[in-house]
Amino acid sequence: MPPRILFFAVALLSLFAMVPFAVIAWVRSAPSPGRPIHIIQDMDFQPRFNTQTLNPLFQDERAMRPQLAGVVALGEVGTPHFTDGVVDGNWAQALPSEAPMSMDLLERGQLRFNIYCSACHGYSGYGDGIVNQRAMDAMSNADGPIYGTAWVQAKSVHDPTVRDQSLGQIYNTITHGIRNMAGYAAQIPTEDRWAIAAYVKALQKSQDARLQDVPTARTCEPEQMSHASPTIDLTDRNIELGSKGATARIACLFIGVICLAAAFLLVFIGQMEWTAFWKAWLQNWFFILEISLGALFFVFVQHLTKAGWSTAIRRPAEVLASNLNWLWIGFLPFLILLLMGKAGHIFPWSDMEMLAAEAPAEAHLVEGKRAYLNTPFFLIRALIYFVVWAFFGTWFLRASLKQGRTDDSAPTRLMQKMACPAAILFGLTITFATFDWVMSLSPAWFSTMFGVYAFTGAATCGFSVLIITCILLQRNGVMVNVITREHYQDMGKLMFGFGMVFWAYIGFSQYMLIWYANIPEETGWFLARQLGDWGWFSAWLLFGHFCIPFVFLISKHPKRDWKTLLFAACWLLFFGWYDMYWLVIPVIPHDLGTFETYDAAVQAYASETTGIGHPVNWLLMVGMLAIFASFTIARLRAHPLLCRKDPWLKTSLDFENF
Amino acid sequence: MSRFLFPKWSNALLPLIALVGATVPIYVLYFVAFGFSPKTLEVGYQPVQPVPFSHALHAGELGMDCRYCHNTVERADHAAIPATQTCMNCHTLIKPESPKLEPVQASYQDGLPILWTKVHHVADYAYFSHQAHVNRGVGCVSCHGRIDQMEVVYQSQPLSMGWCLDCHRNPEPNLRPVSELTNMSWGLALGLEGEARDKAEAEFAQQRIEVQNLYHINPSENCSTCHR
Amino acid sequence: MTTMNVNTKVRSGETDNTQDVPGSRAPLVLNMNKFNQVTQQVCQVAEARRTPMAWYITFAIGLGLLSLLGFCIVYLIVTGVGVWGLNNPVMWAYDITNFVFWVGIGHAGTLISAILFLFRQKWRTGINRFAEAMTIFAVMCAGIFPGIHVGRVWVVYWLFPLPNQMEMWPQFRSPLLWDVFAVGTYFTVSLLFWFTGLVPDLATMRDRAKGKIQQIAYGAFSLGWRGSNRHWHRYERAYLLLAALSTPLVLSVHSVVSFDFATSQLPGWHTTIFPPYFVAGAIFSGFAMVVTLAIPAREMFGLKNLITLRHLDNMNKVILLTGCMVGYAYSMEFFIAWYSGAIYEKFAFINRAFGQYWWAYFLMVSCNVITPQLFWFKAIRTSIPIMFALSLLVNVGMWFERFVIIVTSLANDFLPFLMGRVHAHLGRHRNLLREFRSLPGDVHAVLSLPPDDRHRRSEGGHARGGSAFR
Amino acid sequence: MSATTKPSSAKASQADSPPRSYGLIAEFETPAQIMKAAERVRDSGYKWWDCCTPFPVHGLDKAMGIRQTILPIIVFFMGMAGTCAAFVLQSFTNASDWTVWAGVWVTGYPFLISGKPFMSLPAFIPVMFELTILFAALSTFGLMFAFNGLPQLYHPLFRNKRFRRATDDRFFIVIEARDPHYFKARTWEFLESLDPIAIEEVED
Repeated sequence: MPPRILFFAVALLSLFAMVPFAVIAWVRSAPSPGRPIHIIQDMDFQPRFNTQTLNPLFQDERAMRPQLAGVVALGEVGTPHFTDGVVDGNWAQALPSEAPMSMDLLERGQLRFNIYCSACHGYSGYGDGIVNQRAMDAMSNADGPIYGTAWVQAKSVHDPTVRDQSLGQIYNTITHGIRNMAGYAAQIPTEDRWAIAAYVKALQKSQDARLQDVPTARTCEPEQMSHASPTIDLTDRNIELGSKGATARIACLFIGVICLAAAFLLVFIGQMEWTAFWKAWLQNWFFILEISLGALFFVFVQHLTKAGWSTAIRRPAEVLASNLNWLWIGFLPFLILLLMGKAGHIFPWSDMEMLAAEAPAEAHLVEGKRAYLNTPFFLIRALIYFVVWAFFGTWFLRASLKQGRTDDSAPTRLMQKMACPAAILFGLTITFATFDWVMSLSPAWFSTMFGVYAFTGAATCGFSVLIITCILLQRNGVMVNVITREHYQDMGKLMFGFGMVFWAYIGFSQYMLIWYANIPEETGWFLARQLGDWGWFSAWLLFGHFCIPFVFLISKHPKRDWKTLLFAACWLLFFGWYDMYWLVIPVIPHDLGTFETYDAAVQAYASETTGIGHPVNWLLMVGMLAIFASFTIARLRAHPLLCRKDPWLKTSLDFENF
Repeated sequence: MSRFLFPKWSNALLPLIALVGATVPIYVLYFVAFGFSPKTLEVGYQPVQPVPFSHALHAGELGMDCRYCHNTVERADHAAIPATQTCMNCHTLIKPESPKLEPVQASYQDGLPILWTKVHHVADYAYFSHQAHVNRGVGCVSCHGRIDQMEVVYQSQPLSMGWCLDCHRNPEPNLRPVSELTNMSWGLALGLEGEARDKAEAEFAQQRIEVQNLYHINPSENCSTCHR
Repeated sequence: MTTMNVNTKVRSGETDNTQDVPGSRAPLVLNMNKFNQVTQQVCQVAEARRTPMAWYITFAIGLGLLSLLGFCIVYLIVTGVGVWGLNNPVMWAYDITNFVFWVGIGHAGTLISAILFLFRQKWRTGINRFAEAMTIFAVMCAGIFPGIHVGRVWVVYWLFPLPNQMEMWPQFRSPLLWDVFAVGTYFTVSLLFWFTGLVPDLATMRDRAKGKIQQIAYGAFSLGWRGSNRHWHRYERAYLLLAALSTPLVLSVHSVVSFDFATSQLPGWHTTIFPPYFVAGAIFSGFAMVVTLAIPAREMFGLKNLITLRHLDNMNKVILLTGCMVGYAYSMEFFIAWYSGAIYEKFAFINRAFGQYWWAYFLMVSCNVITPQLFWFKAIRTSIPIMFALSLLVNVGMWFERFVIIVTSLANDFLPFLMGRVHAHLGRHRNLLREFRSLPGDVHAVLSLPPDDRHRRSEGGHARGGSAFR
Repeated sequence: MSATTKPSSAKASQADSPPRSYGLIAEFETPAQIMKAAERVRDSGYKWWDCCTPFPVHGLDKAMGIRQTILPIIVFFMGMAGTCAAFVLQSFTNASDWTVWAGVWVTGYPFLISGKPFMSLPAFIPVMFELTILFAALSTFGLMFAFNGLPQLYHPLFRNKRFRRATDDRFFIVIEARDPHYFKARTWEFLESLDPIAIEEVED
């Protein structure tokens, strides 16, 4: 048991805790002459002279200087009629032109009269105001001291001597006072004094008027006011495909050729524009390229980090990456189009005359980039990318195959060394290839992050295809117990981390920064992806590529079960393709800058369609994937599926996630 | 070798510490929320003035209009403290020899102003304009309270930014016909009971809406409205 | 727990365990074959009766500098933020530079703790504890700067969404407020992560402690940890979860810091690569700082068997990698500045390299991109003096990176009148000019701001209420 | 829930009565030994028992038969709660003019800054992310220690001198006296069969 004193201490503490609140309640309940406490003082009392404050500079210490006697303030000089109530030496009979008669004037006069005059003169002007009454009472009241009260009954304005006074004279009285009455010039502005004078006249009339004097329209004033009110066997049997997959390879090739042929046919018979077809071709080819690039990234990163766990699954990745030595074929149509000078509708910079005719402003911008965006340099760069990719894609596979034939660890060391230049060249080539083949589709647009975004796409496509490949291999009875759920979990993590989370991070950062700065030359690219059906398309990209798979894959269990992981990988692969569609197909409308508002642009492009439903898109996707699969199966059959003599193999086979 | 062992009851003490640890932040929050609020620190300030001027007498009993003395309120941002002259409009004759009036008389003689103590202080970085409010039907009573019942004036409202915003967000309850600006009891339906009271209140509500519509009152909540 | 094996050899007093034999991991703890030896080695730092003299010396230097900081802060608060030489158009310079620098340093700790944990990089355990502690202190250092930069430190709680008499709320669309949440969350999570990792070790200290005070203190802070495996089970899950949570958090913190700049429209700041670029830079500078601290620490406290050459070698590889990433970002910025076709963007970058702050830019590039390239050579990666010097250079370079980004982008405004009208006002503002010229930051703009007539006019409007006194 | 979390307060009140036995501890030297021993204890049907090790021994969970903790699931939902909290906070304060009770009455204040919409979702995401992490991390930390019944500064095991090496280099199996299968002599015999370095009794 805790010592008893603890209980007392706690009870006492609780009691004391109530004190501050009691003090607060007490302070709130009663006024006090204590100065208010300002906790944060800054700028609350500024070192300046406010209205009616002290300024020790002057003898009378007033910050506001009084007007000098006989001085008229600028802009307050008026006619003698207005300022003095005198016309030609006589009291004015009428209102001055500065304060013409109106109902408003009389109403104002009434209000002013009630404020300033009624205290003595009474609301009706009979001299029976409350001050008057009190003063009279004070004089006659013996209950209290009189303190020298010498009140004289206030004048009734209905007294004949006053009733007969002219307007000017009444004005003068108000201004300067008369007998015991003080002047009100300091308290009441000139206009208001005139208004009071006018009201006094009206008051006099009212108390001495008959019904017929009142205009019929004024007898009753029905004012209508409007009531408007206002979302794990390492024998050949297990690690070589052997005869397996021969049919699949042929079938894939067959499907691929059929699909591509069908796509061409559809375009030939006019179901699609050639420009649209070549853009769709670009999209699908770049998609296949990203799969291989993602696989290449996987391979060199394992060497770069001297990873042990991944050895069991590295061969399929090496094979996927080795496809880079033939994927350049998909670029040939563009080579031909560019050489023929007919790529203007795909790469607008390749035909400056056409661009200048269609969009002079954009052409002007692109003109400055001609040193980079020109056909010869474009083709030279493409050649460099293909050479680099084909070299590393095949080199790592060959080095790994060499390691499989020797007990020496030299090839492993060499691969580790080679991973360094591979990483650097990979980073640069994927960046500039994306700039060239995707970013330059809208040649005026630019984003520094675009290369990194393309890398995340490669990660998405590469890792998901690697997972699919491994699962399909195991489904065909090879690699049994070599690839375990531990490897799947790790591949799932990589797909989750790089293909989804990192993708979302890069994508969000790029979007948010452009959205936030809202610079016209940048926002157009995203606007084109928000207009019409593209808005929904983009929303689906966000949910399909990130939100839904995030919730699905965050737990380790779906990553460890091949069925769920296969589903997730297919899903993400599809969205990798979808992402490419989103990158390549939309075109920034040339007239975007002319819309006054975002809503107007949305209205004008409300009918914009994405064309995703067009069969050519799907035929190209299935066709290219099938051909890619066919080549991949061929290579998988040609080589062992495991590097049997890799020094890290044991680590990988024993690997277990903690 | 002896080794320090925590006593058994220390385990029972831990939940207590957790409880205190959870309570203290809440306690501090509430203490700050209530204790540092202008409603505590500012409201109720009632300085002693150099002249024992009674608003209850002049504005209440005598029913003199506020603007008789604070005559600039409709034309200027500042509601002027009256000049000594204004007092002397009447007090040359009424109780001129009263000891309470001595400072006033002295001021009248030597021309030096009476140093009144400012009660209602809006921070210098906030620009408040009396004319903008008064001419749109915001009555005196809304910010100054029942001056007509105060023998010595005290601050009845917090004059905090949040308090300003409450009205700027929902001005209607503080609107009245401009003619009733200085009427401290307008809208109260005093002395009425039952149906008559409901009827009067409905009428006040109606008039408030009318004023809102008449002046298109849609107060701004932008920073620069007050801080400029 | 491995004794000396093929992977190690002794070289000039240092046990070199950086030899790579593919298929086997080099030992991360040297010259030990019993669990107890590790405990002994780790605990002797705190249990030692005599603190190394070098510690006292460095502590005295640190304390002296800390007092100087305290004095400077008081001076700044009393005088105003102008003591930094802030003026239009350079409205923030040293404060935000230091903030970003320290937040960046702070990234290494959590990165080593969390990301390397997730990547199963076991070598992290030699350095993670003091890297985490470094993170906590670095984030505290970082927190000073926005605090004093606001000018009115006493109302700094306005940064938080608290109900208040103003009925005002923070402006959540501002990146500066995201900083508050990002850095606040980062500090909290780093602290939790550090403490969670510390609890079982504190229990070890408790069970070894001789003094009563130590027994009470370690006893209280170890929370009664007794190594129950039922506890270890949840503990390990929680540690993994914290690592998984910290990883994206680390990325987000410096991304949010980069948003402070990149959301603007200012050329040189508005670049979409800023978030990953800042994160790479942060890891870069953070690891450099860990190397800077690890080298004296292992000397001073005799931790060479725990913080081995391999640890340092690995850290230097991370520095090399992130240095290359930073270099990539620098070049992308330049390329896109040209590619964008925007003259202001082009100017901003040409000015950055060849303008009035060219020296800062070349200091930054040489320290951050060129110097780390030396780490391609293993001899350099395993040479203690050289890596120590390089880590210092990297930190200098990274400080200048922030300085370059912030100051050069701001110092040259883009309004044409800034150029044309400077001289017209020279006479009138001669004294001002003399005063400002001595300060970092370009002041041309100040001198050419037209006098604002509007204020005077509005003051005139109040005059009419002025006749209340007799 | 852990079997060793709380000595009930009813027991605590009998502090003056003669010391009761808390249970028996058996000391082992290597992780491999304790692993084997743990499997035996698990299979012999004891429920109120535990292993105390200086570092987490990989595979001991399985050897002891500990079920997976639900901690990650709770943390996931706490993280989601953080996301929602941040969204509500931001949209309430910056994009609504509602008045709600949050300890005191508070009102949202939509005000226009740099032409951004009041409900600026892209700008709200960073804070939503940060609060997700903050809520998840705080609940991970808090719940892990809470589920473990920590802090618990006093524990009978701390009375034992041998047990002090549980945080250094020795591995212990603890069988508590409250286990229905616990009979001191029989349990002692059982523990001896596990081949430990030492067996001792711990008083409560």
